[in-house]
Amino acid sequence: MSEFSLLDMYRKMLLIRRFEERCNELYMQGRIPSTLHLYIGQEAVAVGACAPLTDADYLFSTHRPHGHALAKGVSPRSIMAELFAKVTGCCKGKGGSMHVGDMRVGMFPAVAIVGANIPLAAGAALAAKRLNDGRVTACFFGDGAANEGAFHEGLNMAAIWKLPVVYFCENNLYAASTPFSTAFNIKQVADRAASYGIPGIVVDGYDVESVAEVAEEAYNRARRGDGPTLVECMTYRLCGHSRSDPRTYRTKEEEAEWQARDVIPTTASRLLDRGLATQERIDQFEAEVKAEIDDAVQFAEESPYPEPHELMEDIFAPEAAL
Amino acid sequence: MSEFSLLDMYRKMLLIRRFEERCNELYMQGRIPSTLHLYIGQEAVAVGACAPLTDADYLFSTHRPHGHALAKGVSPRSIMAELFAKVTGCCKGKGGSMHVGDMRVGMFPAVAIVGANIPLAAGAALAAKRLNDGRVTACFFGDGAANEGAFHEGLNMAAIWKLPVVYFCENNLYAASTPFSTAFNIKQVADRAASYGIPGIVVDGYDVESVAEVAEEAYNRARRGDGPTLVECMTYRLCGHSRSDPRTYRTKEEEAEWQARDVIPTTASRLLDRGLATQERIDQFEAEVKAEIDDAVQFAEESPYPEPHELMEDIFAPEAAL
Amino acid sequence: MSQMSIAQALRQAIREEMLRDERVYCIGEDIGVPGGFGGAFTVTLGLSDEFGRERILDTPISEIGLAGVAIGSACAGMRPIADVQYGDFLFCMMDQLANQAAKMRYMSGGTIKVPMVMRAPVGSTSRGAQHAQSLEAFFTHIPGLKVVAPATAYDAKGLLKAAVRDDNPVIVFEHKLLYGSKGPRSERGALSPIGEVPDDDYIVPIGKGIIRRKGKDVTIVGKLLTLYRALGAADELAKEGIEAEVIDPRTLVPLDKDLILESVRKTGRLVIVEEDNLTGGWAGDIAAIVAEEAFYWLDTPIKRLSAPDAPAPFAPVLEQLYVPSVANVVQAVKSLF
Amino acid sequence: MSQMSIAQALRQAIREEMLRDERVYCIGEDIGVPGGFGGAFTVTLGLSDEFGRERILDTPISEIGLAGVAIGSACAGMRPIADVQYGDFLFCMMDQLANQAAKMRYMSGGTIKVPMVMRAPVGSTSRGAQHAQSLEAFFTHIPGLKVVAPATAYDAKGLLKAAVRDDNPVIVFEHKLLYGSKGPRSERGALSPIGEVPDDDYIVPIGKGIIRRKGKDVTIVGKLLTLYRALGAADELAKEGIEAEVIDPRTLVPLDKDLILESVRKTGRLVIVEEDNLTGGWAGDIAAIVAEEAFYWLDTPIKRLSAPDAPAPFAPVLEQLYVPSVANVVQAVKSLF
Ligand SMILES: Cc1ncc(C[n+]2csc(CCOP(=O)(O)OP(=O)(O)O)c2C)c(N)n1
Ligand SMILES: Cc1ncc(C[n+]2csc(CCOP(=O)(O)OP(=O)(O)O)c2C)c(N)n1
Ligand SMILES: [Mg+2]
Ligand SMILES: [Mg+2]
Repeated sequence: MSEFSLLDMYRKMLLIRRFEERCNELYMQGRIPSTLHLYIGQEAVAVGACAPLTDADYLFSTHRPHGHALAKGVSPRSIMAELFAKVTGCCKGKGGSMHVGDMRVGMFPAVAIVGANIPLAAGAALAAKRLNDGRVTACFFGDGAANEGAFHEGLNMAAIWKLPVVYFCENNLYAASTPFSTAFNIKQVADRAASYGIPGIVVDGYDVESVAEVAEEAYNRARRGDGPTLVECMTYRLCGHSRSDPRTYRTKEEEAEWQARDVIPTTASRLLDRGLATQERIDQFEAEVKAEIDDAVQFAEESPYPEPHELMEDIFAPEAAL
Repeated sequence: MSEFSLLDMYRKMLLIRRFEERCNELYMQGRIPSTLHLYIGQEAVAVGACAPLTDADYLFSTHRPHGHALAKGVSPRSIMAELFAKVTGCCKGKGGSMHVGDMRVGMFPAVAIVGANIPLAAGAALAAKRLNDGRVTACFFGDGAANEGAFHEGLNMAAIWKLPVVYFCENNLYAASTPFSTAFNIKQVADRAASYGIPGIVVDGYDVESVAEVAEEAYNRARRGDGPTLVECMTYRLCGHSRSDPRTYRTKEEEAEWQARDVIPTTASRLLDRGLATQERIDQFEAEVKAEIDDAVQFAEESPYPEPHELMEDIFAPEAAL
Repeated sequence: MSQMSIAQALRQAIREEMLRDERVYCIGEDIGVPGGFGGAFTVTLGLSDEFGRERILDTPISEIGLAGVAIGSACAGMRPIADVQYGDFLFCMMDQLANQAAKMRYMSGGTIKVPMVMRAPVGSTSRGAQHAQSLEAFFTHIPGLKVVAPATAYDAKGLLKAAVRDDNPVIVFEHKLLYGSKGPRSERGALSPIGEVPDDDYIVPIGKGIIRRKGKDVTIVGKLLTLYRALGAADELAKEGIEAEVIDPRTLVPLDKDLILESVRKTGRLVIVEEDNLTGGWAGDIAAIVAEEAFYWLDTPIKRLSAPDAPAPFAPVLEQLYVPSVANVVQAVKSLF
Repeated sequence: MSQMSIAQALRQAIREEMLRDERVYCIGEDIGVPGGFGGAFTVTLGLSDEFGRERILDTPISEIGLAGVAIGSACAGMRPIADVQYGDFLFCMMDQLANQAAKMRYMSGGTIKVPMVMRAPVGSTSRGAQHAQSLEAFFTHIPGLKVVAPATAYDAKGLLKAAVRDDNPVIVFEHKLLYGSKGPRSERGALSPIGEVPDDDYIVPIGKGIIRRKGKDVTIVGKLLTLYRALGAADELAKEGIEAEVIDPRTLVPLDKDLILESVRKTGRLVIVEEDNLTGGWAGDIAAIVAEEAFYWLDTPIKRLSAPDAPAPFAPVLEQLYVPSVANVVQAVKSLF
């Protein structure tokens, strides 16, 4: 397996964490409209799963996409500008938080209909297979999405046609307020892989190296033509489901348990323990990341809103040359 | 387990077989409009699965419902009249072949959207559980239906709420022209039961006694409050998918293999072997069944068509007393 | 009489109907989890404490299943009030609603009834195109479904109660900016009308519209949020001497079309305001009915004022142009004079 | 030039586009199985022999998946022609079409394109309510989708080719009674028009309607099957001295509304005939456009002639009353004189 730089992965996770914290602040201050689904706590999944990917590879995301976007290489500026509803945003301000994406780095506009991205990802993988362009597709979704019909139909098609796609189920134990145990009569989402004759793997989603390792193996399998894998990443939101969620459907104890395993400090410790970074380097990361986010916010704030003519543009692609 | 009378079950299967053969004749003669999905060959499933049921229990069926209807006790007259599009039909001529049903014997109007009956059956079972009326629900569908999102969502809900419903997947190896192996990456549909934490059982759908036995156990489990079972009945159409299907997507050898196991002669032999019936009794059945079908056809032919006013009736139920 | 928001009025209706009839239950996503949201807009908040988790039934995220279970249970004797978090998700269960619930009675020759209610929030609230749609036109086009769209707390309670007691599938469209949901679930830019609601049992009959403001010069039809745009416009127009009659259909199927026809026969002018996209919208239907049945009374062309034929934009600056405003209504009316 | 049925014309269009562009492929249920049906109406019959099973791709019975894969592959460089066996099953994939395919481009700020075609048979053929619906109105109401409805072999080939080359999602509605499918897949009561089709490459531009018959007294708009009802009625009416102009829109989105408006400005009378249910139907939209933009040219009320607001009945005796007939059209037109 490849050596993924833990240092790089740490920096990405830190960027996501600080970016999201800033988003939350801005939202609370009323500077960002709409709602936000933050990714705080789940960073190791996006970063680990994206580590083996290139810009050519595809990514499908959800209503909770900022982390996936940053991990895939969408610029903080264009995400932040999108959240500010500015025309410089990655969707020109027309998509919003739940639809960020940037095809220049392979990220489709995120899909906010739970589970609907699963067959779409199979489709992109089918295209890659037919066009033989070597791309692999990563598709993220939550535990909740695994109960959608789209999950069933999409995974089955990916399986029967051995499509080059890897399905990452981020099992954060809740779908909005609904605990896993009330929605499933089984222990692990990965057990459902057997319904499609594909491998199902459970991985610690709070360990970025484990995620990267499992992901790479699954991508290799996919690229070899051996078909999809369902990777269930056990993880936890260290934040609410959306905007000001009081999280009263979870116990303080449960939250504390996961908080103690928070990927940011634990990965920092790992870097220090292994001598891969000094405390100074880690502090420097904080400063760099902060500067990057400050820059993104400034860019977003200074950018113009979309002009009225934008309302009726981008509905249809121009006439193709016939 | 109860003793189901093999003699009774044979008679039911024979009724279905001869009824369907007559339907086909009538269709070919142009005396029945529309299309027909015949059940020829699969009789042991409907009859075995319905043997332990009473009229109070519910049944959900598919685009191929005549066999289920006869097995559940819908009258041949009212089915035949429906096929003739007569107002005396079980749906007043408004439903047609794909929607026969009769709530007086617990059979819902059949659902012709593949898979869509699966969550509906869970709903009826939920009602039975809440109303505590002791009813159990039997839901039939094909192998093809098991790839619908509705299958996934419906089975999961039935499982998590431990609803009193038994799902019978009639795996006849084809969904229209599509062989099982091109649509599934697994060996048995029953394997998917594991995704919902419920029992999955494979049974020989060409053996009416086996089906009845497995069905009864599953109903008992359901009535005990232990939840649903997925019963996969291995079976085969000894006819086309619908109306004049040349069946060129199947091999003659395969057809011959199943033809050799045809439930009508094999069950008759079993009756003779076990001394449960004489050849005379069996011949007499033929005569009785023929008379019953002749009567149904005559009834249907002599019945009037729906009057024009019927077009705009039965769209809405009358105002409930408020 | 109590003053309350639409969310409160709906909650009260549900509570009263559940107390009245044991067969009534709620089914939906995140509607009953203790410490949870009470649905996306707090309508069922607290009800699971009173009625228990079985009667305020949380489903997995499975819209086909949710709808199928609601419908199947309705056919078998229960009276479900189903909840979808955003109207947009109705597309995920469209087969169950359009092919099953709506047609089951007809296909069975009138032997089945489907006393199911499906509640769905609609309207654009800066969440992007997948959480913004007005779905009314789709559902008025499915024979076998009744469709109501209450715009006041009084109607919300009265129509929901009527829907629960109706023996047919009823889709209840509610507007996100009219709920008046409180706390973390409140909505920026919401109108949140508070209204008087009787404490005792009453229903608003399905199929009856209402004149919200009398006038003689022009008829304006609005529903849900656009009713308030119409009323705001009527105020403005009155200052300029144009007396607009504002009609709230309240029920879309069956439509109280005589109320609209009579008004147009009096005023000779018609403007229909809705938040839905123009092409294929509900406004077209109203225009068509009037162009057929009150043609000779019309003095001017019929104006439809709708959202344009674009998906809903996220940016609030664009959304303001997307949803018809009071100023748009004023302008549309004036263009007829 | 060759004489052919619509099914043949569609097959030829698919074949030519697949030869022209490697990225074009077909996806659907039972479309390519050797010895199988070639789709529900034989359109793809034989194509898997020529192009192989990968390019005539059979799916499991999974409409969400079918649509999702088609859309996803279109976004990633392929040009799928997806097939649904009966239009009614579009409800099973409604989310993918309405929330994904239609909105993806807009939500992405114009960076994605979705060159997907979805072909869907519509119309009532005595199979009961779940295999009978006309779906056009639903899809014209979804911004971001183009919608075409060819009624002749020439248009079927030309519009399908244009749809395949269009960089946007296009829904192609085809009528079961117009296919002219042969053999075991032929349809009782079918009209099966045979038409002249050029052997060489051509397209019918999306967005252009056509006058099928010139007239000065009344405009009749019909599409798919009801175009033929309208033409039949025009023949009858001519005998009585009423010269009807018959318009076939061919494309529903974007609509060639000027063609209709110009005709109405000439004739002063409008009848719209469709097989879809009245309320919320496409006819209402046409009526609304004319009531707004050609109001002063109208001499009489606008008439919509549609199926009534009922699910489709199975019984042929009822179905005959359900779908507008030539006699109904004649009567509707005469009611305006
Ligand atoms: C089809 C659909 N149903 C419901 C919703 C509303 N909703 C948005 S996020 C969410 C919970 C998703 O849970 P999960 O898939 O576990 O992802 P998580 O939020 O935990 O990341 C729900 C119910 C939706 N967006 N789409
Ligand atoms: C949702 C939906 N998709 C497609 C069809 C068309 N169709 C009718 S029957 C059938 C095959 C069904 O196969 P299976 O479930 O195995 O049942 P069988 O016909 O073998 O009894 C298909 C594809 C349909 N009726 N509904
Ligand atoms: Mg989750
Ligand atoms: Mg089958």
